[in-house]
Amino acid sequence: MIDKTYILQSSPHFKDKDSVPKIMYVVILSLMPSFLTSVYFFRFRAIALFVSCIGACLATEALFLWLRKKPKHSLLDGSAVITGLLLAMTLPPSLSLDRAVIGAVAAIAIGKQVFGGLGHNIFNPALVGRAFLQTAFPVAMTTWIPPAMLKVNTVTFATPLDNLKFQDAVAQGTLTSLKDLFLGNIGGCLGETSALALLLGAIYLFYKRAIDWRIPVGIICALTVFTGIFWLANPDKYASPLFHILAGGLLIGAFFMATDMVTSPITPLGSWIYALGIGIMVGLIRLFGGYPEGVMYSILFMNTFVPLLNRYTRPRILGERREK
Amino acid sequence: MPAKSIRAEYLKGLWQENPVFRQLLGMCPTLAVTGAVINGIAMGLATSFVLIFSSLVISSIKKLIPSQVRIACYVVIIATFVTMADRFLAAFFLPISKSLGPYVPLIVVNCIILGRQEAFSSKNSVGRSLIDALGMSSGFVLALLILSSIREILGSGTFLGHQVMGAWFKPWLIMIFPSGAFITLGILLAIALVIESKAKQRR
Amino acid sequence: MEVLIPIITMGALSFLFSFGLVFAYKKLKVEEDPKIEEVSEMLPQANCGACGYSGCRAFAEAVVRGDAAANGCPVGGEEVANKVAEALGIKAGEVIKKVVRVLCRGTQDAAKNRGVYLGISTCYASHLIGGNKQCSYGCLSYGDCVRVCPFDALYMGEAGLPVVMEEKCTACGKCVDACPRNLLELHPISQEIFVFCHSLDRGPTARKVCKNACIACGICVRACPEAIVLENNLAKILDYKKIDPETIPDIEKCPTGAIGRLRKDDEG
Amino acid sequence: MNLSSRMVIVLTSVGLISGSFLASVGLLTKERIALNRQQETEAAIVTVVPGTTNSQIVYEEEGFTVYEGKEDNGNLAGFAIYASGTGFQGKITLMYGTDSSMTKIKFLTIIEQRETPGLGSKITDVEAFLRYWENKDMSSSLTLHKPAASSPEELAPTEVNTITGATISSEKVLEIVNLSLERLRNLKKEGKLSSEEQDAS
Amino acid sequence: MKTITFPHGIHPPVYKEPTAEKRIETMAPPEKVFIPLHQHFGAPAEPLVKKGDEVYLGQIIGEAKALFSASVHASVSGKVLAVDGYNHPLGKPLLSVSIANDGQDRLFPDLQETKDAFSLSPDEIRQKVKEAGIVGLGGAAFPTTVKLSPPKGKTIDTIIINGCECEPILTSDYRLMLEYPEDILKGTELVRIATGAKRIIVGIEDNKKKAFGLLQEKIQDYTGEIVLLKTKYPQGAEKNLIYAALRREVPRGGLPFDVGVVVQNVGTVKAIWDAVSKGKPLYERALTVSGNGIKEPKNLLVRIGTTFQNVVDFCGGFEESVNILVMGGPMMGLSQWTSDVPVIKGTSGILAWTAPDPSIEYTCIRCGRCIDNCPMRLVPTQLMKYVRFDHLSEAENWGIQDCVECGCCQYTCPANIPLVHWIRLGKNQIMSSRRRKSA
Amino acid sequence: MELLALFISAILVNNFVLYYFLGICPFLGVSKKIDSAFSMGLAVTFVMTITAVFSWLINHLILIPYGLDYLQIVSFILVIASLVQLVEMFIRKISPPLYQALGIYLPLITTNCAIMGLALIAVLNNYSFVETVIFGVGSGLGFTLAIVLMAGIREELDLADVPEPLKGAGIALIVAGIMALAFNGFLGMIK
Repeated sequence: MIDKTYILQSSPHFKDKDSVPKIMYVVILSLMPSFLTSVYFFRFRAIALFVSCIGACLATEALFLWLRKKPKHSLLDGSAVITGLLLAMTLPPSLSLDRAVIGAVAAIAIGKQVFGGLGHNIFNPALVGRAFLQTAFPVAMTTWIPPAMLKVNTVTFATPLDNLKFQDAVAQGTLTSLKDLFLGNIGGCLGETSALALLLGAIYLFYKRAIDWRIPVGIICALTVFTGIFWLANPDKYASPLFHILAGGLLIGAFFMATDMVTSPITPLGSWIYALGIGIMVGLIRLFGGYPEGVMYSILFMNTFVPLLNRYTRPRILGERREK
Repeated sequence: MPAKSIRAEYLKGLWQENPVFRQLLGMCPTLAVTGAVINGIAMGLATSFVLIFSSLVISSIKKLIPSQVRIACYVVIIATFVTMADRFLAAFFLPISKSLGPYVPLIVVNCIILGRQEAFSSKNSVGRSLIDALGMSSGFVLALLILSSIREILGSGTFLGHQVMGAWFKPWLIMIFPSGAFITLGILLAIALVIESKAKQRR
Repeated sequence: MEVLIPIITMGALSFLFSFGLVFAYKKLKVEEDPKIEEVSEMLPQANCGACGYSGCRAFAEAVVRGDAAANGCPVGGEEVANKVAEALGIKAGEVIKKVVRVLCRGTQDAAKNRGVYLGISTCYASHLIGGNKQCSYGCLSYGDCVRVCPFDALYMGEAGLPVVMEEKCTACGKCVDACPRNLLELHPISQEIFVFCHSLDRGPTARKVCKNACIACGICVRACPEAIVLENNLAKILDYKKIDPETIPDIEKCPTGAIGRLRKDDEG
Repeated sequence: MNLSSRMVIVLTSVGLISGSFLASVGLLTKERIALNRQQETEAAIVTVVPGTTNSQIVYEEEGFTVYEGKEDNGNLAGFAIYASGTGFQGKITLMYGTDSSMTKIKFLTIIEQRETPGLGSKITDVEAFLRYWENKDMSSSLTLHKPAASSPEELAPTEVNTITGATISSEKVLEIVNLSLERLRNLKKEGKLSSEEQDAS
Repeated sequence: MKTITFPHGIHPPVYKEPTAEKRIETMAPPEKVFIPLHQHFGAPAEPLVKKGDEVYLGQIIGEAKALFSASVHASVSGKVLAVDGYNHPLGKPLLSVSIANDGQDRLFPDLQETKDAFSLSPDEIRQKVKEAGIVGLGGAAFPTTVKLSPPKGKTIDTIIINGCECEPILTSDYRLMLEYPEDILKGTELVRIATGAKRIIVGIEDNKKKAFGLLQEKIQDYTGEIVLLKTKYPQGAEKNLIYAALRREVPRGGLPFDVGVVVQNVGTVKAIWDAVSKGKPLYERALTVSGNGIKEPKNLLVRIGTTFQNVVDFCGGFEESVNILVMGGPMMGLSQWTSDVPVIKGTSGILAWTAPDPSIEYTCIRCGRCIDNCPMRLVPTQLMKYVRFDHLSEAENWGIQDCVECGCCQYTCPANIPLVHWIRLGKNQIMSSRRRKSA
Repeated sequence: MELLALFISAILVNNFVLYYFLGICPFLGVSKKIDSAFSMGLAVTFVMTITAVFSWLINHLILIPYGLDYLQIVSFILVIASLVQLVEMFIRKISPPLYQALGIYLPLITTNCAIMGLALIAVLNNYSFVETVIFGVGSGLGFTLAIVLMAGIREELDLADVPEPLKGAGIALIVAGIMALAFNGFLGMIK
């Protein structure tokens, strides 16, 4: 009578079709507009940087998986590709390839694998890689070239935020126009030049519900309020909030970096605090800090708070009464 | 406690009980001054000087000190030697003294020193304390040397100020920074553990 | 004069603070367990915090309270650990050494699987949904006991049953608690005869799901009725001491091998 | 002897002994250390006011000292101004020299700094930074040339160069110098640089 | 039409089409039945018969001695073959009474009809429900007498009749509502009398509009209202249903009593009506046999103790490729290792299908879906980690005991982590360590 | 305003642990649990404040007037060691709950280089009395922030698949390294 072998498992016996690789590939797809625009703006350099970053990330990941005797499927789950892609997008187009490779190795090795691999890392791996490079090669990481389309014949070129910080651009009236910021006719990291491309990707992410909407909204609101106060108080000295939102790495940070599921809070309240923290810190660094741009540091800084935020913002369980 | 041979007593400080890699003591100077090899060596020697002499003094007068004030007495004795080292460096090796900054006076609170006094010198004979102090010092110097070599070579491309990496090499400034120090030491600790567990398996 | 001032300063400072300390010891002393002091004395006093406590004294207090293990000081190493343990005076007295025994012979070959178990690879998890073996009483072979053993005294044998290394076992009982089917029991090391089965199934069912199960045939009971009984389809040794050594060969005639001596090959 | 008195006596005597040790160490090294400090200052003065063989303080206040440097023959070689202020990460102490008429900055040297190694710390680098300070007009405030120029010729007489990647450190040095120049001009106006007036008379 | 619901939850595919329009067929009793004495939440019943006894249909064969327990009745008439361990849907052999059916269905003579059931006192109703061995038929099999006896000091103001049937595939409750609306409403009235409640709410999900319309019509003759709930899983979970219908939160670790509510499944109230008015004990129940592994999916009225194999044979047998057999719904049902297990009071469905290949398990990437979907507002991923790394006290602080194991978290987990299994593991470990401590 | 800047800089920019490498031993040792890390942080803040007061007094009332700057090390350490011991006993006598929360961490603090470092750095930077106290409180809070963040991360890492040899101090140091990178963002903000 007992002739069939059944599957024994705990309930539930149904499962929707989503999986980790699918989420990862949604993110990769959403980065494609920015990828294409950066290739359009920086031509061969962009491709070379993307290839070397992604390649180095995959190779490092494979090395660690082999060392730790882990199943190979994690290599193809797409997370290493995203790390490489995001890292490349935050690099200046003029960066030499060997340095990019160093950054990629650092991103996967000390940003991710030392913690145990995907899901265990505390800090955003791509940003760890970038912070590593920023500290290791500060000059190379702040040397910019103009986009290929501009046909400007200068060796060095300043980003809109450099102008703002070091050239007193508001007072001089040389602030980059919002239109250029939006379309991407500016100097800067590969992926952060065109706000339009990033927004396209972000819309796709929202559509696919692959990110927590609270985080980008919180960051942008906090930054708007923070810079808005100063701008209203003294528009001759401070740039408008819209400039701050479109310039630099804010959009890529808010939509693609801060929303990294592994390193952002899991609770709704935690997400709000985290996002506000990032927004305010970006404002602080841009307005008063030593660096023209602070998105990377802000996200890394708030990453350190995530375990505490998760712990102290546990949602109220149904029926739970909390003492006031 | 079975009496160890002099050799074993000395060698334990180098590896099994290496203050930095195995006991995680004296981390502050280990991290702070190892940006350059010369600083690491100077720090190691200064610490050794203090460790050896305070071990000598404390093991010889251990019976006189009531236990309630022993910590106070120990720190005064240690601080005396630290001041000597500090003044000596300031007088004869000004550049090193400058680059070590407040970390020379801070030898006084290096856990290695007070720890060895409490754990060893206050309970053992003068001779054994001396051997122990020598062993620990060597272990400490060794650790500083390893860490500072890595940091200087990668961070500035030099060793003891001499260019060792080719012109192609672009120094990784991060290695001179606090973050580089932390990360390097973290990785070194892991390597030490791997070596130790391999050695254990062989035994 | 230039020499005197520093000497006087230092002397005065030391005097002042020693006076303060004396005063403190006289007036502020808090009575406490002298053992804490004793243990504290043995520690390295590096106050490094490597033990996870806030200093050597805090660690000593924890040890005396029983919250921390005697070997919790990584700096002191074994020497200190031994001394501390001695000081705490856990005098063993004359206790018969016990070891843990695995009372199941449902090896991979003997006990069939129920189906394709898809779930967490621990015995407890498998047990929750009825277990991966057809026998509802036997070992599930996922090694929960092996994982909890703090002394590495157990390992998962090739036959799919945990094997005890007698010399390493301290009878701490962690594995006993870990087994969801209560197959591990502590017994004096001298005991040789065990019932290696917990199955309450009736004979035919039991035989169907596991070749080595007790089928309650009663051969052992007939061999040694003073010490062995059948209860709920299972043989049970009521009193080990009453087993007459001469009856052991008869007991070992068990057709499935569910009762008998420890075997060197499967019990380590 | 009871415990309390033993505690007091032991600790006090340890203190006394250590005090006497330290007193002797202090005495032995005091001169040498003072000498070191003096040598350091003198070396800096010689760097910024070449030809100086002896120098003396003509004006001193917190974080701001003016030395006058004289040549072998007693002629005034120039003034050395010691100034300090906050940099990107910590205190920066520097010294610069002027010609005898206080119209031009001759040289600049950094005595102490805690700027970012390899980046801000390039303010001590002659090639990258210090050589751009030679012969600058000190009658008005100096300004920074941005972005960095590649040779001193590109700069106006009142301009100094930026270090690539360390704009803030460069700015801070400039700020310290400008502030002290301001003070110097005021002092000159008030005639408080006594020694110079003597020479002029 | 306005619908109400609760926050969070999921929308799994429902797959109700194969059986939704099939009337409940009565399956003839098999030759042998195996009636476990433990079919409910609480202590097992104690056997009253022994091998060789002759029993009648509906005769009590297991008596509930403890407070949380339920009596068990013979579902056929015939001879007791054995009182011994037999396979049980819970996965381990449990004490069962096996009876050889003599095919006569001789009814137990003690069973009596009540003419005017509505004039009984609450205590009489409770007594009859207890005698009939009625338990919650939604799946959890909680003894109904306990639910009808609010503890002192708690007043019941509302009765909620659970007609959600939010589990996919199952349709037997839906059929009951269509075929026995009067019995359901009458049973509800009895519950109202027994508990002294004032208000009756019947909750039906908006994918069962037909049942809603029918009951809406019938309820005119009774007191009570019918509400339409938005189709969402787990709408039928007690605490969520109460929240959806009344916006009341059952306190942590509490029961619906604590907010003045009693929730009864439609099948249960029908059984109450049958027991009180006709004197019929709970010896058969309606269930759904479905899934793509069953040749002819059906809704059936089956005697307790019939083996799954018998039931499936009645439905044309298994498809060849079947590899998973589940008792209950696909979200909370128990997977079975053999079809040789009896139907018990809590068997709301017998499902069989061909499961897809197991998917690869990844590590948690903290996407937060489990948190977004948890109807109890827990943090399943954190609970899973605490259990996995043996931080059980932390897991307790994070509310592991509040988990209702509805499976929403695991359904949506992109990393395919068996979250429910981990949480069940943690809950059980906590309970067993507590037992050890108290022992 | 200056004082506020000094205060914030002591917490974030010139963080004792991440910038000066002071107090690493307790930072690694007592950062396994958030609760004990927080208590440790408070205890350090408390002792730092006291030390700042006393070291300034001794330095400016005794050592500087008599030109005894070379006695700084020995007199500071003597003050710290004795004071900590006195305070510990005092707290223990008057408030056992406070002792449980704070006091048990005090002995560990004697050899915490952060305390001695505070006294020395305050002297080095020539702070006035008020500045020294603000610096002391700020540095203490900076230490607390760093150690509590670290403890939060380490509790999280308890639930992670960290490679065996990196477990414990190894991963803690790497985390500290990345934290130091993140804190770099504050560079140049104040001072």
